[in-house]
Amino acid sequence: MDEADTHLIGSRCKRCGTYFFPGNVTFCRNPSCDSDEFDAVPLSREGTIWSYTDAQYKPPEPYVAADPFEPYAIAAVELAKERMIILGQLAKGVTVDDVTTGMQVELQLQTLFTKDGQDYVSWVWQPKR
Amino acid sequence: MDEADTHLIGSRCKRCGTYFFPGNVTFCRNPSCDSDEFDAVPLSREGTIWSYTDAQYKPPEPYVAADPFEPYAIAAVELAKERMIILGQLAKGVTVDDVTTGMQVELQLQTLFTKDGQDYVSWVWQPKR
Amino acid sequence: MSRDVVILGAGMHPWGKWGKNFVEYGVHAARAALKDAGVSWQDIEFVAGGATMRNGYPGYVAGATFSQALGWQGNEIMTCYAACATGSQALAAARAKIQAGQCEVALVVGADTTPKGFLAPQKGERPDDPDWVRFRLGITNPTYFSLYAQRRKDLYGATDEDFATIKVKNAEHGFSNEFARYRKKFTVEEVLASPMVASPLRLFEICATSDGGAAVVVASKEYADRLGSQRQVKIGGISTVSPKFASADVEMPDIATDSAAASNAYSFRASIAQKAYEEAGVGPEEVSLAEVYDLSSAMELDWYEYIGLCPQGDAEKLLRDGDTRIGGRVPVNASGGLACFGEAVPAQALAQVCELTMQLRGEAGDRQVSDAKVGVTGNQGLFGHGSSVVLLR
Amino acid sequence: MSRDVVILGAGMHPWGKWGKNFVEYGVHAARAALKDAGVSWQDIEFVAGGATMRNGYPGYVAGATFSQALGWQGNEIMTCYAACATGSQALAAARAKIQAGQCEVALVVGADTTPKGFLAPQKGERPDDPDWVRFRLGITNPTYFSLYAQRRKDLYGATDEDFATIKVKNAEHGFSNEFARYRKKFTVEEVLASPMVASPLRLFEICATSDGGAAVVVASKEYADRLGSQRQVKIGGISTVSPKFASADVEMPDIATDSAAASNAYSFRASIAQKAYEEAGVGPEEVSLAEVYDLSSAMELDWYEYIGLCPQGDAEKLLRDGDTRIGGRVPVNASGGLACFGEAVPAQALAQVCELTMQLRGEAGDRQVSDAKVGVTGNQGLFGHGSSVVLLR
Ligand SMILES: [Zn+2]
Ligand SMILES: [Zn+2]
Repeated sequence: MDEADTHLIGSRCKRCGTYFFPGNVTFCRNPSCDSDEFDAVPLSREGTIWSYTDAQYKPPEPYVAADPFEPYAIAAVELAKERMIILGQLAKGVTVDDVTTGMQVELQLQTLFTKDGQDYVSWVWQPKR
Repeated sequence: MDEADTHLIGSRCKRCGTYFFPGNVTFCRNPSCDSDEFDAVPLSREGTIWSYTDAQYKPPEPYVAADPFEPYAIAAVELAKERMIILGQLAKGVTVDDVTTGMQVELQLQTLFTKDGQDYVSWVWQPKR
Repeated sequence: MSRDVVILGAGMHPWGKWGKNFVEYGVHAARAALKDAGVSWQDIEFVAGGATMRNGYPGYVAGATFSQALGWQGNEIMTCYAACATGSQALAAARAKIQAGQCEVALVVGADTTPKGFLAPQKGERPDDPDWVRFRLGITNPTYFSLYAQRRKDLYGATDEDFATIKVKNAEHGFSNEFARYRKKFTVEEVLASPMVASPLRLFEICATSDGGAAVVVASKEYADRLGSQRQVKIGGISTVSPKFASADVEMPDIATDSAAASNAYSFRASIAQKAYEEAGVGPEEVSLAEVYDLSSAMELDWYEYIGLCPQGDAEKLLRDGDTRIGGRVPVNASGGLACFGEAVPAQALAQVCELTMQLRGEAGDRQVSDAKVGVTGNQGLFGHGSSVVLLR
Repeated sequence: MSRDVVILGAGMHPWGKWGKNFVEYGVHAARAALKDAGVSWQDIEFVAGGATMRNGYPGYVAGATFSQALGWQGNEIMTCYAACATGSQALAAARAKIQAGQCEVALVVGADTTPKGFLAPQKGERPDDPDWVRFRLGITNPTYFSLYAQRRKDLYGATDEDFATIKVKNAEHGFSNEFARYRKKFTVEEVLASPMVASPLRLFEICATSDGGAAVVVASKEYADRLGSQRQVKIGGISTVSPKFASADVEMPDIATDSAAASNAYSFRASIAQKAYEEAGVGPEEVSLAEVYDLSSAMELDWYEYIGLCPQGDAEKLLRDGDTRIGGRVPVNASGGLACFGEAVPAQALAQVCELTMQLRGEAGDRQVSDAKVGVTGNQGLFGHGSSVVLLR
């Protein structure tokens, strides 16, 4: 993740062009490619909602939940260029009633939780206005 | 283990008479017997050394070693009636030079280690005089 | 080409939360299967055990552990693990062993003891482990179930009532099943009144984890005939295929699908049963009944399509027409499914096979599907595992 | 009865302590085996992976993990675990799959990453777990090795020099093996000067644990012939038998043997190779070379007898006569054995098969055994697992 540009960093196979996220791959997983060289690349910061849901109960550790627990919404978002779906929370305040399948969203950074004085930041999806 | 009589307690299948040590079995392991009922029985307190060795290096946990570490000897002892071999340390002070294969030994109780003020007692084999 | 392999006997330990060691469930199921088959333990030449990863070393070597508990007798052993497909993989190993001519009769066993509550990942920070990462992001198993459920609502017009109807149907099916853990009937209203877990799925629509054990005795047809068995069920086909890259399914525990930027996209789940049908030489239109993985109520609808009972998008119609109820055209989860069992990972795929065996023999009692001739199972789990078994009367 | 199955290719990742993920070793070995076989990954129809229990979920489902790393392509998958016999069990699964006519060509892979130092049991008080109990009593792996070594001294007149001679022999054998971890020659004096670990065995006589990976490509003979392969090695037999009750062997991690009070006593270890010989239709007198589990130097002597190279009690004579050196009548551990490799559990039984494959092809370089026609492996591990593979040129 890159704080300034707010895009996810994946990796891309130098030989066949397949994207990977998370980017920490050792071997290209395309069966017709045996490359093990990758470039770190930014992934599209906009996509289309493939589906969505929420979490009404507190998940177990290692999730660090707000106290009291606040439900949050989750979306699976399809990136056009990469032809892949990436999961993530929807931005704080967005509920399942605010989104639909096919809606356009863009990436934002959000502090998921603070622990020992440190902010843990992750990507979230924000519906486009 | 029984402190007074100094014998190991195993279990014995009520149907076929097979012995088990440790005695905590659920099913009889004799393939021609499908019993699941056992009696707790004392095992022979004398046997014959099948083989022996020692430990010259400190084993990993959960072994609780004396500090500094004291090597100890170990014997595999054949019980005639039960037709089984049981492993255990040789009594404190007995070394591999003091025993041979075929020697008669008998059971003793010995404090293996003390932890949090509690004595952990186990069986050891003592050569018969 | 190869000789026929049949199921000679099936046995189970009832599902539940009994708090016993998994070995007890496995041995109970194995003895029941042996008795049902009329085969003595000492005649078994090969044991394939499904591993459990929650029970220490004895679980890693379940094939050996069950063999020792039944009594070492020199049979060959194997232990398999394939998440939810474990039981089918063990069954496939036993079938291959028999078809290869290396043995005539084999025992397949799976059993598990599960902890209470949420299935959480192991402790410790493991940013390289996708299972850890998704929990860190707040993505639990129900998240995946609900993403598929919501997509059905938006694309195919599924309703919350449809999802609840599946729970009601399966609860009705499993009500008289002595091996099921939950035997209680529900109304659609009761299901819809249960707390929302992950929209649109509710508490009563999400599968629990259970203890349980299942076993089958399999043999060459020649062996079964020599034994005079009149209750043989033939194994038509078994599929334990892996996905094809790029796999387009959103799968636990991944936070992203494969990228199809340089490859074609494939649906893994839709490919699983296809291979089993091909091996069996039957098509989905010939299926009398199916046991599929209703990890959630809504997921059963996806499975109607994955196993070819209807085209994509038509599952709701199949359900609403009552086709998948007992008495309907092609009953699904006559056992009660995961809704009534709860999942016991290494036993579950075998439990599906046990149910089909009872049904194809006409021994399923109150939940008997009439004139059952062809049965199919479907299941799918973590890390590219899935399986399907086709059984024939 | 069944059709022949051959080894088309073998590949390994060098043993060592490389600190990498086990998947890297497995993929390296798999690609080497595919290249050696002249088979493309996409042609592989079945992958049998040996599980590793030390590497989290990816290790439990190694067959899937290796398949994903090589690229999902819809092949069938299986993951096996059988302690030290894991590799042979996976090989047996692939052979059965081919003999059953379900596929023509398969890949078998095992790989492991091991922690440094002693192999200790998992944390926590587990008085029901025999592996925990024996450590609590101070009974470690070398204890078992040394009980057998001492018994050989007392019963058959083995000497400390005999034990050291085996280490010297195997170090000499493995000196030129590019896959071995330890490539250093020793003298008997040097071995005898190493610290005593568990009388009568010394530090240089006890096997270490290593990282490593091994893989083989197996195929039907028809497939290999169509491919035009001139370097086929036939799988004559594979044994993955379990013990017979009452098992009279003192086995890790047990603190007692089975009681033979109501049964006959059997030696498990002596029974393992017998089945592989029977399948292969050859006897020990036809063996050209063997790879056996020298977990300790002394244990190699036991294996001479277990695999039938000599009657019980004659192993010392075989060694002293130089019969088991390269150049002798029946070289044992021409690879260097565990003495030079250290054990990488799910890869080790496959590494034995890889060595025999190279030897039977005449491609073993400086350590080539002349006129090698019949090879046998032997290994044995925890919880009733053992295996033996017979390969034929
Ligand atoms: Zn690539
Ligand atoms: Zn008994």
